[in-house]
Amino acid sequence: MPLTRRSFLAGTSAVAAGVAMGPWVLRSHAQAGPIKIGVVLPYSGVYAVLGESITQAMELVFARENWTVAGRKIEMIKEDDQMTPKTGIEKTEKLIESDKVDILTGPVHSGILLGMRDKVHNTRTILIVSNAGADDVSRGKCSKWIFRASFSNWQPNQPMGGWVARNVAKDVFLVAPNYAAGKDMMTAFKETFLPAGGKVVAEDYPKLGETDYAPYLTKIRNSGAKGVYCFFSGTDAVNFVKQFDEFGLKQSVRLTGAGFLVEPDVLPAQGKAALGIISGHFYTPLLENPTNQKFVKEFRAKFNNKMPDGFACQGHDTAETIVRALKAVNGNTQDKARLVEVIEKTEFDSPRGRFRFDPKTHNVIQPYIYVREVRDVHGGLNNVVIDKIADVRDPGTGCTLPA
Amino acid sequence: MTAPLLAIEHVSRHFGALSALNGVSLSVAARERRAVIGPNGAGKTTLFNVITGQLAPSAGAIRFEGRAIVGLAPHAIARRGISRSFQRTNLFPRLAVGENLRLAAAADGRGSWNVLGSVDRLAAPLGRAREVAEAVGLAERLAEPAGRLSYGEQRQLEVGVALATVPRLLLLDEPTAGMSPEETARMTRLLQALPREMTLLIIEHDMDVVFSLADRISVLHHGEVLCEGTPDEVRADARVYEVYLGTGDDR
Amino acid sequence: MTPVDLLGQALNGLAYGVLLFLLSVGLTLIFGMLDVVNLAHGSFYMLGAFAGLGLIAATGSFWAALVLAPVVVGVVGALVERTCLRPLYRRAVLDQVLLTFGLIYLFEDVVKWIWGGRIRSIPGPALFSGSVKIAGAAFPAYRLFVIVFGLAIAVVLWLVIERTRLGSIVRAGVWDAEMTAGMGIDIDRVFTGVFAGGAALAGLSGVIAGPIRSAYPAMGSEILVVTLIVVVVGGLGSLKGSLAGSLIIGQAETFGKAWLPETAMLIIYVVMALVVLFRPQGLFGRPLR
Amino acid sequence: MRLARPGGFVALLALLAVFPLFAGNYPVKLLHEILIWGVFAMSLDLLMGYTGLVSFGHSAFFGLGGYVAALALLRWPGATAALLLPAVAAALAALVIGFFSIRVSGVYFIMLTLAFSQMFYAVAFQAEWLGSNDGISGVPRPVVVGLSLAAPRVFHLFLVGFFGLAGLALWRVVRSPFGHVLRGIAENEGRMAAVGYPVARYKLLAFVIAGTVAGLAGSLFTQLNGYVSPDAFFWTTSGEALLMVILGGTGTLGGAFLGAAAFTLLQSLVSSYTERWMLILGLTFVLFVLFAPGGIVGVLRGRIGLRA
Repeated sequence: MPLTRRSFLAGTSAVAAGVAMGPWVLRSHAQAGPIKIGVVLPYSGVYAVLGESITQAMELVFARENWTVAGRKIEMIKEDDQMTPKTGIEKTEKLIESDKVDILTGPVHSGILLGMRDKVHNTRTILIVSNAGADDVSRGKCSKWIFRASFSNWQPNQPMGGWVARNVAKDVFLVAPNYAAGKDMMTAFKETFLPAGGKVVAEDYPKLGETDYAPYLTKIRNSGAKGVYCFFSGTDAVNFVKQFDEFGLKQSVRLTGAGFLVEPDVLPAQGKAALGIISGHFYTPLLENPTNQKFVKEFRAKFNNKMPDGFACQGHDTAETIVRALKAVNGNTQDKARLVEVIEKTEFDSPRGRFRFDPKTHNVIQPYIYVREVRDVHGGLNNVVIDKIADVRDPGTGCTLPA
Repeated sequence: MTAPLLAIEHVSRHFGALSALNGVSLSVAARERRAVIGPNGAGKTTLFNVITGQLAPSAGAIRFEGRAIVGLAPHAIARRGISRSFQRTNLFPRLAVGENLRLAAAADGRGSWNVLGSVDRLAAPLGRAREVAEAVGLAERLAEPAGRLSYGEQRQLEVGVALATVPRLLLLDEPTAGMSPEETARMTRLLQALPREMTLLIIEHDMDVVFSLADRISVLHHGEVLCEGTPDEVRADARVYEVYLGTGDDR
Repeated sequence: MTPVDLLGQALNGLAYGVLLFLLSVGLTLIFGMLDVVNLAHGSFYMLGAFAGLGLIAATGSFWAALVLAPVVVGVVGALVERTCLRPLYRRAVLDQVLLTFGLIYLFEDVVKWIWGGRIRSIPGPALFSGSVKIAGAAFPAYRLFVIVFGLAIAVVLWLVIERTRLGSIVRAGVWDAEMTAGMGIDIDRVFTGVFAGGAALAGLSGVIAGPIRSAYPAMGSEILVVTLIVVVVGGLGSLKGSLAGSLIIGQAETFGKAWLPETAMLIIYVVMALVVLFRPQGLFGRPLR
Repeated sequence: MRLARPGGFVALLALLAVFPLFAGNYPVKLLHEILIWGVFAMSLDLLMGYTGLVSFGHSAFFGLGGYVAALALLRWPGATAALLLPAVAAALAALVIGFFSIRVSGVYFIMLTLAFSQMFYAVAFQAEWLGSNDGISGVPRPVVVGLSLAAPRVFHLFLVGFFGLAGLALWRVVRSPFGHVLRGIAENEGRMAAVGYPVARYKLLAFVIAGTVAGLAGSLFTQLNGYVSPDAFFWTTSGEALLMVILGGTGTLGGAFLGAAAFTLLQSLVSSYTERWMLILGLTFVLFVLFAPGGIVGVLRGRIGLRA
C-alpha cells in the first residue's frame, strides 16, 4: 500500500503540485485523463456554418491555452445533431452516457435544447448553451446545471422596440417564422414598442423555411407600413431580404430586425440587398474594445481570413467560461456543485463587452445590445454600430434557482 | 316452368365507340350445362366480365336466382354463388397449390377474419382444398408453389380455384386453351365428372369439348346472340357455319 | 383586399406556378412512361441551381448558365437512368423508391462537398433587375420574365409532344410502354431520353429559381413533396395536367399564405386530397382501370 | 424467418433483456431506438411485405401516437396515456386515412398516404399548442401497474416486453387466416375479389392494425426521449421506415427488425466519425438495391431475390 501510494504520488506530482494534499490527491488520480468537452452542433445542412463558427472560436480559445488547463488536456468531442431533435437528443445521450463528458455545450436548435433539457438536468450534467435562445430555459425550465453564454430570444428584441418606435417608424409591420422563437421575439419587441407609441400595422407568421415571401411582401407593400421589424435566420433571412429588395420595398419601407437577419453567415448571399438594414444584436466584429480586436485578429489569422460573427463570439465565451472555471477549480471536474458555483461567478472581458451570468437565471447578461446598420465599409458589407443599449438581462419570469 | 338460375336481359357494354356486347339476352336454367361459342372478338369474355362484376354493363339487367346482381362488387357476386375461371391464368404464383385452393375455399369469410388463430385449424376449407386438388389431379402437388407448375397444371389449378368456392354457377373461360390433346381430354373428363348441382357456363373453342359437355349452346357474334339451341340444332344451323366454323376461325 | 392586391398576388401565384410546372412536367412524364417514382427529381432541381451557380462563376453570364446547366443535369439524369434505373424496371416499385431515396442523400452530400453547406445566392440577369410598375404597384421584373419564359417553355413542350414524331412516341409510351416497344421503337433510348429530358427541365427550374430562392443543398428534398402533389393533382403522365396542377397549386398556396398564413401549409394537401377523392386519376390523367 | 421461430425469439428477448448488464448507457439507448424503430418498421412491413400496400404515410401514425402520448402524459402519467390513448388515436386515424387511401392503388396510394401524413406534419409544424417547430418537451414517463418507467432498468424491460409482444402479435397476424388472406391480396388482388373476398375491407383492417402498432411505437419513442417534434410526422420518417424494411428484406418481419438495427447503427455510428455520413448512407442504399435486392435477409439466405 505505501509503495503504491508513493509511486503514484510521483506520477501525479505535476498535477498535484499546486493542490492541497489529502483527499485531493486521490481525486486527481481519478482525473488524470483529459477533460472532455461535449459539443452538440449542426455540422451538416444549412446551419452547418453556425456550428462551424462556434466550434472554430472554441478551438481558438482552447488553443490559446495549449489545450491544457490545470495540467489536464482538453478534449473536444464533436457530434453532428443534423438540426433534428431526434438526432440531437441521441447525440446528447451518447456524450453524457458513453463519452462521460465533463461539460456539455451546444446546441443551435431550440427544440433540441428543450429536448435535452430534462436529460441534462436529471443527470446533473453541466451544459453551457452556445446558441439556442429558447426563452423557457431562462424562465420556467431553467436549471441549476444549465448556463447560457449566447442569448435568450428576448434579449436582442426587447430593447429594439422602443428604439425603432423612436428612430425609425411608428407604423410597423411584424414578420417572423411561425414557431416559438419567432413569436417570442415579436412579443419581446412589442414590450417596448407599444409603450413608446408604436403601432403594429399587421403581423404575419410565414412557416419556418419559407422560400417564397412574395405573398407577404405584397401585403406589406399595400399595408401602408413605414417600417418592418422581423426575425429571420439562415436561408429564410437570405430569401426574405433579397425578395424584399426585389419587390422594390426598400425605397418606401425601412427594414429592421433581430441581428440574425444580417449576420455574416447570410450577409454575403444577401449582398447589396442588405444595405441599410438596421438590426439589434449583442455583437458585431467591428467593436473597438481590445478583447474584440485581438479576437478578430487571431480568428482571421487562424481561419483563412474569415470574419468572426456573433456565433463565433458565443463560441468564444462558451470556451472562455469553461477555461476560467476549470482554472478556478484546478481541473477538478468531479465536484459538479462546486463547478456550478464557480461558473456562476465567472466574469471576463468578452469581445462583446464585460461578460457575466445572471445568478437568477444562469443566462448571460448582455453588456450591450448594439443597434447596427449594414453599410459598405472596410472593404465589404458590415454591421456598423449606430447606437447601443446597456445591461440587457432576461426577466427570467418563473425561474427559481437553484432548481 | 321454374325461373332460370341466371337471366341476362338486353345487356350491352360499350368501350367508347366500340360495342362489345349489344343487347345480349341469355338465360341458363339450374343444373344446365351451357356453352358459349363464337369467333374471337364476339364478346364472350366481356360477357363473363359483366356477369361477375369486373365490368359494369352499359345497359341491361342480370338476375341470379331471381335477384339483380348488376352493380354489385365482384366479391359480392362471388358470394352469391357465382365463380369463374380466367382465360389467362390468374393464380397466386408464389403460394402453394394447396394454399391457392384453400384461400378460394375459405372465401365465404368464415374464419378468415381470425387475426390471431392458426390456418391449420380451418378444417373445412382445408378439406375442401384437398378434395378439389384430387378432382383436378393436383393431389400430389399440394406443396408446390403455383408458379412452378407446368402450363397444363396451372390450367387445372385455374379451374380448381374456381371450383373450390363451391359455386352454384361456375363460369369457365376457355379451360382447355393452349392444352395438349391429352391434357384437354383429362380436363374434359374432369368437367364431365362435376356434380350436376353445379350449373355450368363455359366459353370454349374446342368443339369436341363443347359437344361432349354442353346441353345447350349459345352462339355469340358481334356482341349479339346469333342463335341458341341443343348441340344438334346448332350443328344444323347454317348461319353458325357461316360466321364461325365456315369463315375458318384459324385456331 | 384591393384589386391591385389581388392582381399582385395572382402574379405571385403565377410565377410560383410556372416554376412548379417546369419541375413537375419532367416528373409526370417519367412517372407516366417509365413507371418510376423518381424521388430524386428534387435533387435534379438542386443540381441545376448549383450547376448554374458554377457556370455563372465560370462564364460570368446568367444566360449561358440557363442554357448549359440543364444540359449538365440532363447528362447526370441520363447516367442515373442507364446505370441505376435500367436494371430495376422489371423489379418492384419499391426498389425504385429506395434507390431514388438513396440518390437524394448522395446528391445532397456531393453538392455539400463541392460547394459547402452555405446558402448561395444566384445573381439574376442584369436585364431583369429591379421592378416594374403594374397597375401602379411594383412587381419584380425577373418574376415577370420567369412567367413569360415558363409559359413559352410550356408551349414549346406542347408542340413537341403533340406535333412531332418524338412526341407521339412519348405519348404512346405513357399509355403503354410495352406496346410501343412492340412497334419497333428502341424503347430503351426513349426511356433514357425522357428521363434525361425530365432531369434537364428540373435543372432548368433550379437555375430559374436560384435568383429568387437562393441555392442550398436541402432545396431539392424540400420542393419534392409539392412537386409530387402537382403531379397527382394534374394526373400522372399528362402535360396538360402538369400545367393545370402547377397553376392551381401555385395560386392556392399563394392566396393561402396571403389570407390564412398559419394554415397555408395545409391548403395544398387539402387540394390534393379533394382531387384524389373525387377524381382519383387527377384532373387530366387517364381513368384508373 | 429464423428470428421469428419461437425458441430463437425467446432467446433473443432474453438476450435483449440482460443487455444493459454488459453494455454502457449509450449502446442501451441505441438498442432502445432499434427496438422502437424495429416495431415501427415491422408494422409497415405488414402493409408492404404482406399486403402489397406501399404506404408513404406511415409516419402519420408514429407521430400521432407520439403527440397523443406527449399531451396525455403531461396530464395523467399512467398506462392509459402511455398506451391506450395513443393506440386508439392511431387506430382511428388509420381507419379514416385507410378508408380514403385504399380506394386507389399503386403510385396514387403512395401519394395519398404521403399527403395525409404531410397534413399532420403541417398541423404539428404550425400549431402553437403543439409547440410548432420546437415540439413538446419535458414529457414524463408513466407509472404502469405501480412501476415507474422513469427508472432506466424498468423502462428497458418494458421496452423489451413491448417489442416481444408487438413482434409476437404481428407474427401471429401474418400466420393467421387473416394474414394468409393479406398475402393472397398481395399476390393477386383481382383473383381474391373474384373468389369472393371483400378485398378493401381486409386491406383496411391491415391498415388499422399496422397504424395502431405504429402509434404505439410512436408513443414509446416519446417516452424514450421525453420529447416529440414535428419531424415524427415528416415524410422522411416514413421514408426511413421504408428503407429499414427494404434494407432488411420485405415480407419478413425479422428482416424489418434487422433493417431497423442496420439503419440506426449506420446513421448513428457513421455520423460520429465523418461529416460525409449522408453520402455513405445514400451509397449504401443504392448499392443494396442494385446488388442485394432481397435485403439483409436475402443475403443471409444466400438466395438473392428469392423469397420463400
